[in-house]
Amino acid sequence: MKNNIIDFNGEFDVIPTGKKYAPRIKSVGPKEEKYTNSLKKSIIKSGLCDGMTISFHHHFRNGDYILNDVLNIIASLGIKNLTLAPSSLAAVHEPLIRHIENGVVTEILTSGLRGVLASKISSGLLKKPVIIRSHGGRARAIEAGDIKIDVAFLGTPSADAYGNANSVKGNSTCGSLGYARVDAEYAEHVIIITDCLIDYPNYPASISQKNVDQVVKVNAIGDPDKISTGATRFTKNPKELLMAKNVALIIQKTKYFKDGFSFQTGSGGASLAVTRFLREAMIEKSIKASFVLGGITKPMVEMYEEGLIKTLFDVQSFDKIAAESIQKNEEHFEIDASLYANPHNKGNIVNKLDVVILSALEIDTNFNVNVITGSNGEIMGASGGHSDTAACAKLTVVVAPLFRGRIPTVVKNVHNVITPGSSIDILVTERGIAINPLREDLIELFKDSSFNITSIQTLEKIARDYCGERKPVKFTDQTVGIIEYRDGTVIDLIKAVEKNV
Amino acid sequence: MKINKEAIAGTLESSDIQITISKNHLIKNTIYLESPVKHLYEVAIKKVIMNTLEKHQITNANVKAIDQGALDCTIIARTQSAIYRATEKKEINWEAID
Amino acid sequence: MQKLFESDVKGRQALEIFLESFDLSLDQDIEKTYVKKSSDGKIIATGSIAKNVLKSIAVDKHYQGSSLINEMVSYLMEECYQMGETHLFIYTKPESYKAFEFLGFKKITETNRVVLMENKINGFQDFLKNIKDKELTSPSAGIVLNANPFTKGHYYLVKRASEENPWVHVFVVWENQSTFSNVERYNLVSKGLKDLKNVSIHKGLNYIISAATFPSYFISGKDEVIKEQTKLDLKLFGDKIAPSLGINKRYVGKEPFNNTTAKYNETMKKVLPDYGIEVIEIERKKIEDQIISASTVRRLIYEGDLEKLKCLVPKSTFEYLKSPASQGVINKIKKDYNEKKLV
Amino acid sequence: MGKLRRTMMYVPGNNPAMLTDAGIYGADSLMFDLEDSVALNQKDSARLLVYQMIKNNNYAQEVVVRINSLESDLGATDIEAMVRAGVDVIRLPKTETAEDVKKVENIIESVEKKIGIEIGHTKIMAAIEGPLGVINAYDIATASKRLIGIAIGAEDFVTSMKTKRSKSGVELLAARSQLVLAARAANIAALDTVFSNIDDSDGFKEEVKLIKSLGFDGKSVINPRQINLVHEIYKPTDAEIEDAKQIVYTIKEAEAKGSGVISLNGQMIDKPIVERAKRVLELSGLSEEVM
Repeated sequence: MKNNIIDFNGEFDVIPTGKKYAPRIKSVGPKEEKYTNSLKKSIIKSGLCDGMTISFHHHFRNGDYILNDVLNIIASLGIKNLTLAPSSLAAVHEPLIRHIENGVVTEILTSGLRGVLASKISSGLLKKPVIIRSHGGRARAIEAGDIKIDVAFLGTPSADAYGNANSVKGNSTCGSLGYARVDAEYAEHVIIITDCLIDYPNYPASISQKNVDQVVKVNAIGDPDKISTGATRFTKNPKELLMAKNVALIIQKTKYFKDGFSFQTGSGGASLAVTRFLREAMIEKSIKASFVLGGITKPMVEMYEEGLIKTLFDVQSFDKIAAESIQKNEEHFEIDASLYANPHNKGNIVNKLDVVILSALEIDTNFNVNVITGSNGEIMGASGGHSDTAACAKLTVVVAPLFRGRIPTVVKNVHNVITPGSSIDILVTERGIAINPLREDLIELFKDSSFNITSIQTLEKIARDYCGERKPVKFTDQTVGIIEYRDGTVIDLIKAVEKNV
Repeated sequence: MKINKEAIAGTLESSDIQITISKNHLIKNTIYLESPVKHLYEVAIKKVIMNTLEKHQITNANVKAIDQGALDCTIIARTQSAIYRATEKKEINWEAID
Repeated sequence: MQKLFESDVKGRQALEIFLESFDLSLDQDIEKTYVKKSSDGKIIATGSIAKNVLKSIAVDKHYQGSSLINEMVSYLMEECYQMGETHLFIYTKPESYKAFEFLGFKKITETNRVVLMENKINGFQDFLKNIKDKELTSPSAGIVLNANPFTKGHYYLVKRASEENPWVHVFVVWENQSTFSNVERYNLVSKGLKDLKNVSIHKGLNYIISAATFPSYFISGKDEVIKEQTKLDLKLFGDKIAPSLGINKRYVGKEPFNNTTAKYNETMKKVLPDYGIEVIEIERKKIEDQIISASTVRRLIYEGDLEKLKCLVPKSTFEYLKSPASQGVINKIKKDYNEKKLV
Repeated sequence: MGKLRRTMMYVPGNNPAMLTDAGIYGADSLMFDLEDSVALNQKDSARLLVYQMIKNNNYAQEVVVRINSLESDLGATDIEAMVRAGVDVIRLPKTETAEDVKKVENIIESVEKKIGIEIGHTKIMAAIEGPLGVINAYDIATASKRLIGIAIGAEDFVTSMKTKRSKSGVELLAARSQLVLAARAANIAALDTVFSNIDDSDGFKEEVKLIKSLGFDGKSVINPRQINLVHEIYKPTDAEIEDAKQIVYTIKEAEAKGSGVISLNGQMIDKPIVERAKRVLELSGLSEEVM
């Protein structure tokens, strides 16, 4: 069981030992069939019983039906105290509250939580603390056997009756199935759930028949509009555009911005807008990117099609354009979560990342970043790839407004640490830019530049001047969440928020 | 200053605060506050509103404040506007608003 | 933000189509409507005011996350306050009532299709508190009168209830959309019932057959709208008002003419029993086999037939109609009749 | 000449978020508007909001407030509030005669006396938005020592001239020239009107180039995106900067040696050349360094 002691000791301190975990060997002969049209039958056939671990992926975002449908059936079968290990959870999974109250689910391992489920867990709904892992951290934990998945329920836009599944066909194409592929390789029992059955063979196969035990046809795997969301639109917010422009200007001044460089950006507001300004600079200085990694969006596909990016490594497609581009564009590759960011394999792709642009809910004066708990101390976000990319990228830029409404982003100390300060190089806000003192080279580079460079302590003070003194959030000593760093150590604990009665 | 009618000032847009002032049947100022940052600034926000009321010699106001993350200077300005509208006073008491 | 003018026919049509996608419409009682347009002239948000009720508020799907709803509601509230309306109500659908809670509105009651909210923190609780301050004996009967004006028919209805129950609560409809003003009607009811010792008279204010709870009572609405609003008004009465006052019976006179009131009574007989309230419908009092009705009284006032009038209304109402104080309302009745507005 | 006013950014006076963030976009000066961007029933609220914003946020840039005209019963109170708040410049809309400026000056002065701050501290800017104003431009421009600049307000101007805005801007040519003439004669700044279509950056750049060549000091902008476009066009070329540096170094050396007539590679350096050199350095932000 996870112990509650914080033993994180630096981004690359842990050297892994032991062997890779592997599921039992199992053979499926030529006469056996994998197909059934009843989800219930497939669950019974999987041999799922009390105390087991089940997993799902979050490529269907807030449009997912699979997790809720499967858990309703499991509850009806009377199966109890399961460990739920999805790659992440969305607000649509609120019905989980009922299953937790009824003891169907007694432990959750995830990248993040949202909505009412998150707030309830923050006040102690789950007896065992929820374990928060980054995308790379989850892949590591599965391959190391820290997570032993008994049954993986993997929804896919299309599949053939023998288990070859992908997101090329079907009416709700979600693009890359990067997170699902890890589960398919390491779960004892893999069930593919689709609403679009294709004649054999359904190639190319993101998930291969050789790992699949059962295939189920349901009438809907999710809400197509929410799964393949419309093209990501650039922000029009002048503050976000200002910050994005500054981030792009800063990147251009560093030695990392050279032909063949690689980068990754977040999908939200300012961080996404950076791609637009980087594009202008790349054209102007005829610089091409060797690869762009992570969540792929329409703007990145366009830059690829303009010849500005050689390769797109896609662990998750953020919009319909990116989803369709995987099969259309030759060098747009779907990658699995382990290849993306697992620190304990023979070389993940974040190791080769030059520049990453990330956001932050909170960042403190030691540059520690919190993307998991809100200003009221309640869980409301997800670790995602934040700590993975920040640890490995040669230049990590966090871009965030100094305060949102009256909630300061730069604070004395963050409620929780997802990414240690040592991974963060530069913070860009609309009222000043702070460089991590550990990066003397960058401090030297920007010494007499026209950028508004200031100390992060000054930024914290400015934020406090605007917003006023905050009443500290009171926590109980009950641990409701354990934040496991990508190397398996514990970097922080999430305490329950004291409910003022 | 005497409260003649119920008045409203400010908007419900983000970073603003909507202040409603009506006559309080008790001879004291009471404040009902709703705010997304109540857990951080409830005391601070109420203090600013109360201070602004007292500076205008208001003693029987029933204040309803619906905050959307407004900073102090916005809270002060909107409370002042609500006061002048509720008391139907045209001229500004310059010392009081300072 | 732009005001939608009566004469802007094209604009109104565009708005009707926009509202249809939210299955909302521009009810007849709406006095002011506002729209917000995108840079290319497309309607992206709208909101309307009917006296002190904010209605038909809708924001385009693509702009849902933005603060357009905040901007619209604060704009409407500002408009109402400047017209002197400070106790505001919102009619909304159950799935969007959460958004209004963040804007300082409190839910009063709801049916499965509509939620009624108000901007006063404990507006409804104060309404109940004021009624309870008066002495409270229960069980009691409840009667809602518009009494436009108070006739012998009304008197017999209340008298019957006072004979059959320890106490009777009479609520006077407070909306000022009838010929006789709410104050006039309240005074005539009070004077008319002075001799009945176990009756207390209250103002219905915003919570009983008001522009907020039952707008179609004042304007002709589609049957299905009347039905939904009736359910809301009766839910507020049956679920909240009656229990807190110990009311277990509701008396009402048979309604021969007005379709809306007839529909209301019909629904009442079906709905109120679910809240443990018995509905007692009394035959209308007749004088020389002619039903006493307020509309007949108003016609007689128009015709100036004092003799006939005398036997339809109690002494107190008759005295008032002869007194100079009633000159205003009499002129109004004559004007309405000449313009064929009054039925 | 001193102060750079290439961009003066409009900020609606009743919007707390925009007022709080006004200073971050790098406009040379900020103009908080109490006039057309504030609805009639919000004038009282906007005035108090702008008052508190100026009092509590120390903006790095020059803060200008556009008040309501004195004809409305709002103008006088606007002035008193803004002077008390410590505003740098009061901008008067729809200025037609020198008298309009003087009336504003008297009110400002009476408030400055009342609150005991240095007489003359609060500057004035006059917006000329009609034909009479254009004709009286020079009288207006010299109506008060406090006047730091005059601006043209095209929207009302074209309406009263019974014409409308066009891509070429020919309808404003006469007014713009008259205005910049008056401003230069009075040695104060000349600022151009707003370009309202924020998505048409090409049209905007054309207009900026036109007014720069007419001699305007800068332009009013209504969206942060327009700021850099103006600053780019107003930025001198590297060659111009080099020449300007040469001229200033030559003067410094000559003054050190005390020689009267100064010349550089056979060309006499007289006052206008020095002025132009100073302006170029100012525009490229190098004036402290080089001077």
